[in-house]
Amino acid sequence: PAQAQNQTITVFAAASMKDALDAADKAYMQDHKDKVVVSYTASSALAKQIEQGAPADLFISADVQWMDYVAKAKLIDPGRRVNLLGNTLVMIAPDDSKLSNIKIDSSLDLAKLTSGGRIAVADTKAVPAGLYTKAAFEKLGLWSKAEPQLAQAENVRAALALVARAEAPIGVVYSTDAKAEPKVKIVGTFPANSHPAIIYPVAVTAKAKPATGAYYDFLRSDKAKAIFTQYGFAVLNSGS
Amino acid sequence: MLTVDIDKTLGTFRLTAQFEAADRVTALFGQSGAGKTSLINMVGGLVAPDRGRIVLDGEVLFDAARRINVPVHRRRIGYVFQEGRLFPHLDVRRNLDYGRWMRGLAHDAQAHTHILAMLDIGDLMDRRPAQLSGGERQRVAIGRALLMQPRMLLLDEPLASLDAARKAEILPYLERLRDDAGMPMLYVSHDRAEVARIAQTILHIADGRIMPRPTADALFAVDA
Amino acid sequence: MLTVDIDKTLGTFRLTAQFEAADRVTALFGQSGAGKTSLINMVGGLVAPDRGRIVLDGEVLFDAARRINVPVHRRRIGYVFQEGRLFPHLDVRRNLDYGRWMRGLAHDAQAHTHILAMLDIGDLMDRRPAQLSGGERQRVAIGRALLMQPRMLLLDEPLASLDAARKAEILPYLERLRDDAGMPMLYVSHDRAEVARIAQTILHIADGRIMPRPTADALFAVDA
Amino acid sequence: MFSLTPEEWMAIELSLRVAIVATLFALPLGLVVAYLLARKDFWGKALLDGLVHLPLVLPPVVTGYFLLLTFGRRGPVGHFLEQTFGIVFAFRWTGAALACGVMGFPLMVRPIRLAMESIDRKIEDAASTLGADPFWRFVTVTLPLSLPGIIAGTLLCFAKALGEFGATITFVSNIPGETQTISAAIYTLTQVPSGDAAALRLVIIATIISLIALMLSEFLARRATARFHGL
Amino acid sequence: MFSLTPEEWMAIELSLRVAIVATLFALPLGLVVAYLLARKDFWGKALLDGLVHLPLVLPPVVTGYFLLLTFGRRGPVGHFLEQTFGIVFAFRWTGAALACGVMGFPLMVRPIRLAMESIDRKIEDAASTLGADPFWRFVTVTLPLSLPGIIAGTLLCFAKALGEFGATITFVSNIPGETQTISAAIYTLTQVPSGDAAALRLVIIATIISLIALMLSEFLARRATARFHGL
Ligand SMILES: Nc1ncnc2c1ncn2[C@@H]1O[C@H](COP(=O)(O)OP(=O)(O)OP(=O)(O)O)[C@@H](O)[C@H]1O
Ligand SMILES: Nc1ncnc2c1ncn2[C@@H]1O[C@H](COP(=O)(O)OP(=O)(O)OP(=O)(O)O)[C@@H](O)[C@H]1O
Ligand SMILES: [Mg+2]
Ligand SMILES: [Mg+2]
Repeated sequence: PAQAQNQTITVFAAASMKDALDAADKAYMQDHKDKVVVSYTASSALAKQIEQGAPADLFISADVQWMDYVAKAKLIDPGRRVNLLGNTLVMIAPDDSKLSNIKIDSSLDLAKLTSGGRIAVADTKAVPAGLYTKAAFEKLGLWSKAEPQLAQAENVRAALALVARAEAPIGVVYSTDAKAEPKVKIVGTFPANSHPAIIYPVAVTAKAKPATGAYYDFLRSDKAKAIFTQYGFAVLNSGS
Repeated sequence: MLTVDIDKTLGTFRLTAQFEAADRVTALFGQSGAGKTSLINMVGGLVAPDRGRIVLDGEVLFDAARRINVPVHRRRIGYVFQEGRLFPHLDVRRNLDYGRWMRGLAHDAQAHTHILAMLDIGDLMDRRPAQLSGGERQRVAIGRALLMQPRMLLLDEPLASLDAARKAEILPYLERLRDDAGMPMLYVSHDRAEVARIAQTILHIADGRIMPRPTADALFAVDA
Repeated sequence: MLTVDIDKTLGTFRLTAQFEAADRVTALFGQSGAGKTSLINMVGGLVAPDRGRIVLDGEVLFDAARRINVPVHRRRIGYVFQEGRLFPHLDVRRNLDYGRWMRGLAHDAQAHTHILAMLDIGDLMDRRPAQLSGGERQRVAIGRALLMQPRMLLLDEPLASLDAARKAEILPYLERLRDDAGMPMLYVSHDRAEVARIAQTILHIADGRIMPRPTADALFAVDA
Repeated sequence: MFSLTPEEWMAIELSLRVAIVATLFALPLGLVVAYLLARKDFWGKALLDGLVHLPLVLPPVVTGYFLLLTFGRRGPVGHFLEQTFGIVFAFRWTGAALACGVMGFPLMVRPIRLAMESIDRKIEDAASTLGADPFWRFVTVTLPLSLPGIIAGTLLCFAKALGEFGATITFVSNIPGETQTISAAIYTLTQVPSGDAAALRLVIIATIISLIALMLSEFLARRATARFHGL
Repeated sequence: MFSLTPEEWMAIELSLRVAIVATLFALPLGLVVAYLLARKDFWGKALLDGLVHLPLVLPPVVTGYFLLLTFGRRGPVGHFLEQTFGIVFAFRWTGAALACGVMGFPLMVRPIRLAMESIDRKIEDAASTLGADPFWRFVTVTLPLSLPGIIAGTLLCFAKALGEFGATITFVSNIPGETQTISAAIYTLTQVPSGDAAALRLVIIATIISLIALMLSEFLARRATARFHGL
């Protein structure tokens, strides 16, 4: 579509995307006249807002289910939906912890790792990172042992804080978050096949402004890829 | 003329009053707790009787049977309360002007000056009630009721906490109001001299009932 | 013996008092706004003088120069306020017992019965102040101050809103308190007869100053 | 550290606008509701009382969803208001003000009600005897005597409006310059590991604003009560 | 619809426990702070006032984070309490109660303070002349006369404690049976597409609980004020 002059593209994005997306948008606005503003909050709220007619041009969800939710309501352009980013699930411990190099498989002795403490995770019923964590523990046959030891935080960031403050001896978060917090260290990585792929889908909404097209393309460009990679994301789908 | 015929029960106290106040000033005389304040509260409209009627100069103010109860603010009856009840957030000037504002009356400079002088409160105009002495408060309360230009006055021991010199200023003023303006009053007082001076009729209340004949004997017996 | 020598400014009002009350009962007599309440407030400790000292029976209650100001609750001076000031959340019984509890005194059944009878408040024990008439409140306030067993009494127009029959009960009681128990009192009143009966000394206050000689003339001039 | 970025200025300006508008609109309604609850007995009083308190008891997200479903473009009230008066709340700062007003409402009503309940009715009776009809009696006596409560309620509502983000963000999202208040910005910053320093800056700003509001209210309250006590 | 699941019962029981404990512990402190703010002038009064209001102004997440920094295992106060008394807040319902108490505190202090400020000092003076020392005067006169404010403040704090989850979940996370209150459960349910019906059930439960609390407080307040007005 033709590039319109000085439009404002409103992006609804999952809060955990903030750092990486802010950097990408900065790069985008250096080359384009259009302005990008981002409303960051929980994917659930964003999806329901789009359902209620929110003026969003582009939606970046932290998981597939909320993207499916708006897709089912025919609020996005099915031709311009893509699984843009991926992430990995890691186990973390406070930076002064004795733990390191843990191999995460079905023989893992969680009780020994926590020695009575708790495992900080994101909410396993609601928050994407928590859902993946639960799936991973289930796949590895550890769920029944893990569940009573969990401390479920409102979001990944809060789980991270609990480990950073050593309230919990270990935690499970995304590698992007773990890398950004100096007070924790990664002690193990969950095998990719232990949980469904961690996906951040992106879609242009049904009523998007014309200028959104260029932005959508940019997000899949190499330039954007470099930025996302720098923040620790795996880029699943670039180019077009 | 005021016609009262009411019953009222307050807790265990029972008040029954039936009288006609044909004269201008009627004094209510009786022991502490006899029911004087309760009675004038009903005339003023602050308390509704359980039964009966109250008629002032032909206007029915209250009639339980006919479900009439003229609201207090339409009765135009000035009330000097036993305990002052000044507006704590207004200065003396505004306390005095309140009735005039609410009733939309024009400022009567002459009456105003006269009443202020008579009550000797001209110097207190900018003070708030909390900065007044007990007697000063009482005098402002008298001024406030007079300045609303009522058609009747209820006075509940208005001079109780005032010195003789003040009383000697205020009583003659009330007498003139009675005689010149023909203002009806219900006047509660324990002071026999005061009552004798201002009232044509004396109603003696005891234990919630009006005594049959307020003879001089009865008065002397009470005012031992 | 009470020695008072104080100055106090309240707004534009200036009070200067210097006197010795050697007799048991001293009456304070003076126009409304003269400074009577302010003066006894300082003796009671509710208001601190700007300057001077107050000494009761050898005990310095207040001395500005020596920075002495005995707190109110340690002065043991009973105070009957001009406006009652009963505790609204307590019934009459608890109002009366309050001083005894606070001072940890034993229950003196005889005095209790006697005071209740004298004030005729025996029937009111379970009521709250809001359910009392003006005079009933005043009588409870008197009872409350008497029952705390004070070493001195401050009485601010204690009988102002009471009928003659009640006064005739209470005054003799106060006389007996004066004569038998030797209780010192400062007694504010506008009633000449009352003052003449109870007080040995009469202090005449006018405009914040104690008049030099409280002669009978002065009294008559005031109580016209 | 304290030269503010344009976005921060924008968030501050927006927060103040939202909080002030929310408080100003809540006030008249708050006075009426407080008066009804303090003085009147009517059918459904307990219901009204419960409704007023509900935003306090429920998680803000729920209140936000409720507002979204009711006052959103597609909600019944929102649709009606847009069609009839052209008033739109959805995803505008006005919506943020609505959310903040609703959340602050219980905090406003209680103190006002408390103050009205503690007024000596005898003073109001005196006003009636002087010819004041119920309306003027309310304006000249009840309102001024409730002033300490009104100031306290206004302050609590304003403070809550400054701090609110749960209902707001759910109702009108978190759009910089339109609906992103300081609180919402702080929330967003706490969601990413790198945001702590920037969040702290905003926390300090919010604290300063609220301290100023607090001092102002203390000053007003002091004047109001000094009056009654005749100082 | 309304046979509750065991988890729902657990959340209800926990919410009540947390809210009641939070309110009970906040009350004595609230009385003291309200008294200081209402009656005393001291250095740092404005600071104390500001501090009390802060949880209202800041996003709950921030308050929760501060609690974590202060009362967590590595926080100065948390460390001290653990070493000295063996008191641990982390991941315990006691931590949830602490968070709820802190969040409800400003709502408790204001009404109490307001009530204390509106007491006629002359009544307190009368108590002094009868021999009441400052402590007993406070207990026998100031406290009972502030009762309507104390009831209102307690109710607001309790309601807020029921509704709080932002600070709680940040501080002690969301452990069913230990720290997962109704509010936290509702929040979680609103985050999943299929959760609406279950969330609504819990919203109704929370509403009923708060209505009961409200009616109780109305009843108490009515009795308290009826007393003063002699009805
Ligand atoms: N807070 C105040 N500010 C200014 N003036 C005051 C204040 N309190 C009292 N006054 C003034 O001080 C004077 C003395 O007051 P006080 O109450 O002692 O009088 P009083 O002799 O007891 O009079 P009354 O017989 O009327 O009770 C009065 O003129 C009064 O107006
Ligand atoms: N709300 C109430 N509940 C119960 N009894 C009440 C109530 N109000 C007044 N009373 C009683 O009714 C009686 C009459 O009271 P009222 O105030 O009319 O007396 P009064 O004649 O004005 O006395 P005073 O001269 O002492 O002012 C008193 O015995 C009083 O105790
Ligand atoms: Mg009376
Ligand atoms: Mg006096």
